[in-house]
Parts: sequence; C-alpha cells; structure tokens
Amino acid sequence: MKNLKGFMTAAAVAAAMLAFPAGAWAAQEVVVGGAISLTGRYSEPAGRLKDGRTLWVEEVNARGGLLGRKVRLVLRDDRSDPSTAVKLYERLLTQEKVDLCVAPYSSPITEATASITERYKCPIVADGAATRSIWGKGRKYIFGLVGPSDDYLRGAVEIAAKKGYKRIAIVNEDSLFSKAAANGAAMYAKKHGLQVVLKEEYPRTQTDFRPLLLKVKALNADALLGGSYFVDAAAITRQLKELNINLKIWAATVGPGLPRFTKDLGPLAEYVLGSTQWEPVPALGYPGIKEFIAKYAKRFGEKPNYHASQGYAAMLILEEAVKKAGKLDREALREQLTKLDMMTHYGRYKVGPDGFNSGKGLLLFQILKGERRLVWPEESQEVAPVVPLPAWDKRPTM
Amino acid sequence: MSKRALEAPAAPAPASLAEELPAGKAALQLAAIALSLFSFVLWPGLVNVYQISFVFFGLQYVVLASSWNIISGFTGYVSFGHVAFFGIGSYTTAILVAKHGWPWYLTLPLAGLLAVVWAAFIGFPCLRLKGPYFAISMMGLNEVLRVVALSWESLTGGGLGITMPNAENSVSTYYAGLAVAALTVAMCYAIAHSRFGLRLAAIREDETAAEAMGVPTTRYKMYAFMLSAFWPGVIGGIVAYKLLYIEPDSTFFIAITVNMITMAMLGGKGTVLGPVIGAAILYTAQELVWWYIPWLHLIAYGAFIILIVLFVPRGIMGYLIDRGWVAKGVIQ
Amino acid sequence: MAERTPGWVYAVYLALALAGAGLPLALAWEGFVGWLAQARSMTSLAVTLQVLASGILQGGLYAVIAMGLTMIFGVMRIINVAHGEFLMVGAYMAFVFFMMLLPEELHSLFTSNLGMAILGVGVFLLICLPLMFLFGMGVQRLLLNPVVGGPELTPLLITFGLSLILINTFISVFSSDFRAIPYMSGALVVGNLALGYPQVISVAVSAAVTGGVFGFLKFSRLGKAVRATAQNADVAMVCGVNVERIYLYTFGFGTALAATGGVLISIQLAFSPEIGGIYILRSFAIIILGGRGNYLGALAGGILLGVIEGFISFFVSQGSQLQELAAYTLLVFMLLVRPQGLLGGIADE
Amino acid sequence: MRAEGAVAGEFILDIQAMTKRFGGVTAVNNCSIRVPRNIVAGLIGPNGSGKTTLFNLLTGLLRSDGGDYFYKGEPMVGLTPHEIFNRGISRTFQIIRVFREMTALENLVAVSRDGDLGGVRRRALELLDFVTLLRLKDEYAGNLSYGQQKLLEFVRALMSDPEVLLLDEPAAGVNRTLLNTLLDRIRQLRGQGKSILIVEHDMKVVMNHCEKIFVLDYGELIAEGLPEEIQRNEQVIEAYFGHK
Repeated sequence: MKNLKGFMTAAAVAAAMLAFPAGAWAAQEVVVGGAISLTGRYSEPAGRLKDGRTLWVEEVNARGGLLGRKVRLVLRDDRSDPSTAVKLYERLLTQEKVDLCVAPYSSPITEATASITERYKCPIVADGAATRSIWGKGRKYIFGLVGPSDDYLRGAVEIAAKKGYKRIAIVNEDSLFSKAAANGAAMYAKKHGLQVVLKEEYPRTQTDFRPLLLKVKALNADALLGGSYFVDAAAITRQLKELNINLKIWAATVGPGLPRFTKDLGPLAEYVLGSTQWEPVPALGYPGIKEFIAKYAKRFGEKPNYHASQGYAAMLILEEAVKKAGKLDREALREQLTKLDMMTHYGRYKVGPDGFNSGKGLLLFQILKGERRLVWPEESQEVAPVVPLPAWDKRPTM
Repeated sequence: MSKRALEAPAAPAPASLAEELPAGKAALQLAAIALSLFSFVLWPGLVNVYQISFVFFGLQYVVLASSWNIISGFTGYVSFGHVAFFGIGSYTTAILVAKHGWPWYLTLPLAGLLAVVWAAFIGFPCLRLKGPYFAISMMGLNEVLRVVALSWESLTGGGLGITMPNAENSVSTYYAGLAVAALTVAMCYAIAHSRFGLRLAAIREDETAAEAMGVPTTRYKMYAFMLSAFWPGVIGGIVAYKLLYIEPDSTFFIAITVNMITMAMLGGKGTVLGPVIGAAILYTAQELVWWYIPWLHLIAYGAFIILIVLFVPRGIMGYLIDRGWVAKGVIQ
Repeated sequence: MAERTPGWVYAVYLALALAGAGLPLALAWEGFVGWLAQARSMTSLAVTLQVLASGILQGGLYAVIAMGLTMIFGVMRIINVAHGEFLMVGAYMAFVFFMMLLPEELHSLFTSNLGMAILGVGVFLLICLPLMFLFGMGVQRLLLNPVVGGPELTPLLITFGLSLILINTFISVFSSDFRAIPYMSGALVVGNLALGYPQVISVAVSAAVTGGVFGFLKFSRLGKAVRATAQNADVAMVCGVNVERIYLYTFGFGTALAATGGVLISIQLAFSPEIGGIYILRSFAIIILGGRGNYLGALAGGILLGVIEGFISFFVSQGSQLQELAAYTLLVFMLLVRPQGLLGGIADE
Repeated sequence: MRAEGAVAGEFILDIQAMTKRFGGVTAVNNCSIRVPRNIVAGLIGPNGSGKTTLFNLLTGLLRSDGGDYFYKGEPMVGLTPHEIFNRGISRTFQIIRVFREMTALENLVAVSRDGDLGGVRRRALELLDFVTLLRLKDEYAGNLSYGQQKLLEFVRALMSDPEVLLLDEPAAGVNRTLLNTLLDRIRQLRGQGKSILIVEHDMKVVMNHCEKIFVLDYGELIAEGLPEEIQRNEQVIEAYFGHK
C-alpha cells in the first residue's frame, strides 16, 4: 500500500511536469503561436494557411529575423474544434508565453478564440475568417485581412442581374461563414430586384443534395448560388449533372477555388463560377504578387491558393506593425495595426474603426478549360463570363 | 469478519457505518480529504491561468464520469448519450447569459434542473428498454438534441453558436467547478453508502430479482437517472461560461460521452473513487499525447479503450479490490 | 413487471410530452407553412415521382448497409459502432483501386458505358469483399470473441475504439479531405425522370447483393446455421452448430456488406475518413425499424427511410436539416413504441 | 380429495382458478390452491408442469391471464412484484439470482425494509450467522460456492421477515451438510409461525419435511393431500411415470 502511494505520487509529479512544460524556447527568440486545424474537417485550407506562414518564417529568419531576433512559429492542433482552440490560446498565452499570436482557421473557431485573445489583449490578424459579425462585437484586438463573407457571391448576383435572370436559388452549409455568404447574396439580390425563390441550409455532414437540387429545379431557378466549402460544392456539381438540371448560373464559394476541384471533377468543373479572395494571377497587379507566386511554388511545388496567400500576407502585416512599433509590446502593436495602411501581394490592408479590413474586395472566376479565369469585377476581368452555362447535353463529350 | 463476530453474533453490531471504521482510520480519511480539498483551493493562487484551466477541465471530467457512473456504474443502464445533459446545461447558461444578461452563477441551478427535467422526460419511456436498446436510444436522443440545437436558430443561434460577453472568469469558474466536483463525489459517496445505492446495485446485478425482493425498480431507476443528469447540467453551464462560446457540434459531442465512460471504466465503474481516478489519469494522458503527438492522439486513444475493456474491465479499483487492498463492498 | 404508475404521472408526462413534441412540431410547422407558399408552383406528378425514385434509389443503399448491421446485431447481439467505419474502409478500397492502381487509360472503360460500369463494380467487389470478409473475421477473432455475450457496454466500447483507430489511421494516410471517384456521371433519362447513372449502378449492385444474402440465408446450410444462431445461440450449439465459427462468419459477412455500401457510396458521393457517422445512426434507425435480425425489415426500412428523407428534404422548407432529424426521431420513436420493429424481429427475452 | 371445512381466514394463500398462457402453451391452467397458515407445504409435479410459472404469478413477475388470488384475504392480482413483496411474500429462485458483485452482507442489506441501518445490519449479520455464512459476509456473492449462494438467497428472502416464503428447488445441487442446515432452518421458521411453500424434485425432502403436498401436471392441480396420500395417488404416479 505504501509502495503504491509512493508510486502514485511520483507518477502525479511526473505527469504534472510533463503537462506544464515551461516555455522551452530560447529567450532571444520571438515566439509566434497559434492554433491551427492540423486534423479534422478544416485541415485542408488550414494547412495552406500554415504553409504561407511557414514560408514567411523561413524568409524572415533568412533576412535576420524580427527586431534582430530569430522567429519561431508554434502552431498547435485544434482538431477543427472551437473549444479546443480556446483552450490552446489560453495555454499559449499564459503558459507558453508566446510573444505574438496568429489566428486560427475558419470563422467559427476565430469567433470562439476572439474572446481569449481579447482578454489577454493580444492583437491578432485574422487571416482565416471572413465573417463580419466577428467584428461587430466591439472587440479591439482582432484585425481583419480578408474581404467580407457577405461579398463572396456578390459578383454572381451582379452578373445574373446584368443578364436579366430573375429567379435566384441560394443554398448554404449551416456554418458561420457559409451562412454569411448566403445572407450577403440574398441582400445583393434584393438590392438588384431579383427574386430569391429558395434559400435553404443543409447540415455540414450532407453529401447527398439530390432532393435539394430537385427542389431548385422544380422552382425553376435561373441561378444557383452556394455558400459552400469544398465537398458540398463538388457534390452539387456532380449531382446537377446526374439529375440533368440545367442552370444559367452555378456559383459557389471556396470549393471551386481549390485546385482539387478541377482535378476531381474533371470536365464537370467546366463553367462553374467561384468566388475568391485572391488568385495567383500576376495581372491583379498587386506589388510583389509575381515574386510571391514564384517563391511559394518553389518551396511547396504548386501555385499558392488564396489561403496560402492570406497566411503569408498576415505575417507581412504583423512584421510591418512590429517594425513600426519597434518592440513587441502588445498595446503598441495594436495601435500600429489600427492605423497601418499597406499594400501587399494580396491587396490592400486598411482597417476601419471596427477593425475590419475595408480595403479588400472579392473576385469571381469561372473555370474554363480547367483554368480559373477572373471574370468579375470588370476592372480585374481576364475574360468575359460564359453565361448562361451550356446545357449538359450540349457540352462536348468527355 | 473477526473471530469474535463468528462466536458471538448476538454481540451488538455498530449502529451506523461510521462507527465501524476504527476511529484512527476515519480521522485519517477525513484528513486526507481535507488536505486534498485544501490544496485544490490553494491551487489558483500558486499557478498561472493555463494551469488553473488545466485542472478545471480535469474537474469537469470528474463530474461527468462520476455522474455517468450513477446511472451506468451503479444501476447498470449504459447511457451512451450522457453528454446530452452537459449540452442542455451549456445551452441554458449560454442563452441566459448572452441573451438575457443573467449573472452566470444564477443560471447554474437552472442548467442542472433542465437537465433533470429532460432526464425525467426521456427516462420514463427509455428506462424500460433493456441492454443495447437503451444505449442506442440514448445515442439517438443526443443526436436529436444536437440537430434541434442546429436548427432552432432563434434560440440557439444554430450552427453559428452563441458568444457570451467577454469576462475574466478563470478563477471563478475554477472554484465553481471545484465545488461541483466535490459535491458530485460527495453525492456519489452518499449514494454508494446508502441502501438506495445498494438497491441500485441490486438492479444492476439482477433487475428481476431486485424487483421480486421489494425494490421498486422503475422508480429507483428514474431517481438514479435524474441524479446522474443534474451535475452534468451544472458543469455544462460552467464550461460554457468558461469558454464563452458554444456551438452544437462540439457541445453534443459523442466523444465526450465516450470520455466519461472510458474514465469511469479505467478507474472502476460502480465505485466512488474509480471515476475520479480514471478522470485524473486519462485526462492528463490525453492532454499530453495530444500536445506532443497530435496525429497519434486519437489512434492511441482508440487502442487504449480496447485494451482497457479487454484487459482491465473492472478498472483500477477492481484491481485493487482483487488484490485485497481495497475492501469489497461499501457496507461491512 | 413495470411498477404500476399512478394516474397523475401519466398526466404530467402527457403535458411534458406535448411540450417536448411541440419543439420538432413547431419546426416542422414553420417548414410546412413555408412549403405551402411554394408548393403550388413546385408540385406535379412528375416531380413527385422523381423525388420518390430518388428516395428509393438512396434507400437501396441504406438497406445494404443496414443489412450488415442487423446481421451482426441479430446473431451476436453486438452493437457494432464501427460499422460506419467498415463502410468507409470499403470506399477507400475503391478509391485506391480506381485512383491509384487502375491505369488512367482504363478509366474510360468504367465511365462511358453503363453495362461496363456495373461489371466493373461487380469485379471490384469480387476483389474487395473477400478482403473485408477476412478483415471482419480478424476483428471478431481478436477483439470481439472474448466479449460476445457479455454486458453490452464491452463490445460497444471496443467497436468505438476500433472506429477511432480506423478513422484516424485513414486520416493520417489519406488526410481528412473528402474524396470522390470520377465515376460515371450523367443520368438515365426516362420520360421526365432523370436517374443518375451512379445510383442506377448502385441499386443494381445492391439488388444483386441483397438477393445473394437472402438466398444464402434461406438455402445454404451455413445460412440456416446463422439463422438458427440468431434465434437462440444455446439451442444452436446443442444442435451441433459451431457457434463460435458462426460468429466469425457473421461478422465477416456484416463487414463485407458494410464495405459493399462503402463501394457504392464511393461511386456516387463524396467520402472522407469521418463519413461513417452519417450512416451509422441511420442504419440503427433502419434496423430498429425493421426489427433485430430481420433482413426483409432492413430492406423495407432502408427504402422507407430513403423515401421519407427525400420527401422531407424536398417538400419541407429547410428540410435538409429536418431530414437528419427524421432518422433520429424515427429511431427513438420506434424504440419506445415498438422496439421489435415494424415487421417484428427476433424476440428479445 | 379436497381439503374440507376450510374457512377463508385459515388460508394464507388462496389461489383461485389462475391461468397463464405463453403463446399457444397453457403453462398454468385454471389452477386453484389454498395454502393453510403456518405450514411447510410442497408443490411438486413433472418438469414443465407449471410450478415455477405459478411462483412467478404469485410474486407478480408474470401477469396472469385469468383467475385471482388472495393473501390473507386481500386480492393480490395486479400488484407489482415489489408491492407483493412488501405485503410479506418472499421467494427464492430456481436458478440462483444472488447479486453477484455485491458482498453477502450487501445482498441482504439491499433488500431490507426502510428503517434504521444499524438495526438492519444487525439483522443481516444474524441471518448470515443463521446459515453459517457470517465469516463470508464481505465476500462477493458471486464468489461463494453454489450451495452457499443458495443459502444466501434463502436468507435474503428472509431479510424482510416475510410471512410466506416461496422456495424454488432449495435442495437442488446443495450438499448434504448445507441441505441439513437449510432444512433445519426451514423447520425453525415453521416454528416461528411462517408459511413455507416449496417446489422440489427431491422426493425424500418433500415427503419427509412437508406437511401437505400439491401436485401439478400440465398446469393443473391433479392432487393435494398428506405425503402418504400423495405417494399412493394413482394420478400422481401416472403423471410422473405414465407420460414417459
């Protein structure tokens, strides 16, 4: 019995020591920490975000570090779960004592962790969240980078309006970002006097959209707009063909913008419209865009998508703020991030009074011959959009 | 079972259980409890916020595993959806705090109470189901709640979840969690050492025989189920407030149920201390593995569950009991 | 031997039940009102038929999956929580075969001609199913054999542990991305009906598999032994049935059926390592609907659920959310009202 | 051969035309039995003659399909098992149903009536001593030998101080020594004014210890009387040997 007690005490002490490692970093390092979804449903886009940040860390260390100190990036897995991410930020800020924080991926997780970063007054550039409501709660330490989710489908609505299509169907996944995108689309449709004949949500686990699409067909919709991530956008595209439903416009958020969309769907992906924050298209004309694409492609063997671009851009902005402040003091950083006005390869960073990046707009592309070609807004247009989409049986056979 | 007892069975037996313990041993036990409580009370003063939270979430699992133990360990009805009560508590607190501005601590009794109401509501029909059917029904009902929380947007915010106003809450929630954990364990102790607890165990061992031997099984199962729902509801409320954000998928998360079960099993289900020990060990181990080898974490956990079930089904307490280090039974 | 309940308890319960039922009812009503507004412009016989057909096709898939589960549940009385993951393994087998092993030039063989496509799936199943059968037997021998007949918690936890291992192993190998096989797209258009090729293939294959299972259980010696064991393991043992071996085969069969479902999913829907969860609770609903160990019941239940989901999803506004609710409420409702299933299952005690 | 001159109050159990069917099989058929007060009575019959089913009807574990029965003149049909138990009818089971993962002592305390725990504990210890199990009081019931479990079940049935004790095959599988202890205890209980109804196959036990015997066949009462009467009864002999 005595042995047992001794053993258990020893085990408890050992466990406690393992569980609470003091920040193991060297004092001369600048530690940048955050939660990221290494596993779980967000791991794909979150991985791109991580790649973008990694590229920056390697570069900044090569050019001598931040304020003369080496930078270390500490990203911990939040399992794509908001409550885990909350615990992680608390740990990073109070136990690991990181110097700077980076944001998690996805709107729900950012929404959840914003309370923690706010409590510890740690400024954060949210490169993985586009939902405006996160900034509508009087928070002072969170800064937007990307264009608002409400605007994702704006381009598609405007094209529909211009072509004189009247009946719009909007479907979206039941989650923070997709919902905001769908609501935005409905708002713009109303503004242009279009009729929203269907607005429906589906759960995150949905893979079978056939009944929903039959409904779209029965309602005789001209355009289908999807507030979607990858799976749902791909499944809807396939099932549109299976059910032989011909739409004049089919536009979706996120999904079509991922390289895998064209790879997986092949010819089915043709003509799908997709919204994007950014595309690896030098013609966008942002400063350093060409160099960034090249550097990224060299390091990771593929062109960056917009998530990777955001991850990299957020780090550039943070770097700039630190340089301007001349120290890692969080209040000073906050002040810098509030008043910074900066152009990067990704576009303009300039936040409004609520901390949201007002300088950033959305783009719309169409997949043509397997390539994403910008079609909206007109000033960035590469080619004119092909609308109405050709009927399934009028397309060249595969 | 001394010789004296065998020779003179008519000798006056002690009037209560406490008297049975030698005074020294009882004092030692009391001292141990007081000491551990005392160190838990001091803890926030000694460490940083993360370490407070670390222990807090451990306490959360002490509450959850101990509560699950009441219906499933003592009574033998395997609740495979116990996180539902946790979720109800979470949403009660979150809604009242975020939308109606209640102080969080006032919402807790209501959080527990609503969980009990739900338990009473579903327990009446479900506790008639036997074995696997009860387990499946609990799992199904948890999914029902999850989908309702997802779809009833006006109340729950749907998939958007609910954000509560920011607050400095680490220490206050810690003490609340500590109090709830202490009360839960105390309740389990009281149940285990009462005839109520023995009758629950009788239901677990043989429901028909228990009923034939005068145990009003239907009523007792209901009581056990409702008791096992209360504290998860309360701790659910505290956790929601601690995180300041909840959403359906991670609130009605089946993995939390499995955690409760595995912890109770590891420590030894049907005992008072088992779930506490199991929660402490498994929670610490999980945090460690996940922090250092995230990709392995769940694979290792799955393997761990299988190993426990196959090789130590009666848990640590069971092992100690078999070794004779801990007495069999609570009434001696 | 339920305790006699005083009247007031029923009264209170009724009140609570009404309040509780009000919740989904309110949601459904809201949807119904929304639907009425649209219905006039939407509903027609052709559309209804299309929804019905779509539901039946989907239900056929559910039935195959549920049949494996009900087989295991019926014979061994084990709730196999890992059934959804066996399905997922099947889908990934198809993925590996199609995307990694099959030369790309041969893809067109399976994507251009309906007959070839069905043949292709059939041939693939001939390779895949024996493997999954062996896998299932291995699981039974190593993990479940020691605990069959024990308390229900044990196999429940073991299979849950197994599902965690499978999901996360597959995540580390394939990542948690959704995958899809560029199988036959397009539709068989019959009048106003458009039947997606993948679904047609899926139903053809599941009909064949279902028929095979029925024939096997009905006519083969082994099948009869399986049914006898399901009725009463002790009696079967006394009658000279090697029950342990029957368990082994049963679990193998159940696993192979799950994998069949997975293969059929892989050719029509997207899948990820976490996909099992979508199908497992639906399968529980179906086997409770059909009755434990009742294969015909599983078939009927599967199709019924497919049709119900299709109709809810189509006719009720915001029906996609409620569609999920349908399976779960059906599950719980059936358990409470008629746990032996619509068609009656193997008697429990 | 009916018992004659019976006044209602004399009978502690008055079973009137009880019937129980399982599907197509009638397990207990229109069975009427009157058990006098303060007696050791035997209930015998070939396998499957409905003895255990009758016990289950009497204790409320099964609902009868017809008939009625009275305990001390009170109607008992429709009561739940624990209500019947609380009126004073207790039982043991044919297949042992002790609470295996509870100690011997806990087995007894669990089924006690509400009241002072100290007193209950004292009574439980006395009872364990009564059947020589005191030194095993802290052992799991499941770890006891078969015979010891039978004894434990026996005293568990006594814990609530019932007036009627229904024993389902108490002698089966019990060794001589333990059996003698058990029979000894049954006699003592008879001496305390209890009524005991025993289902038993061991004819030696039945004939030597029961004052009155009821014989069931195919769920029907075919004979009742003193042991020596039963031994000579043609119908009984046929029931036991004729069918085979």
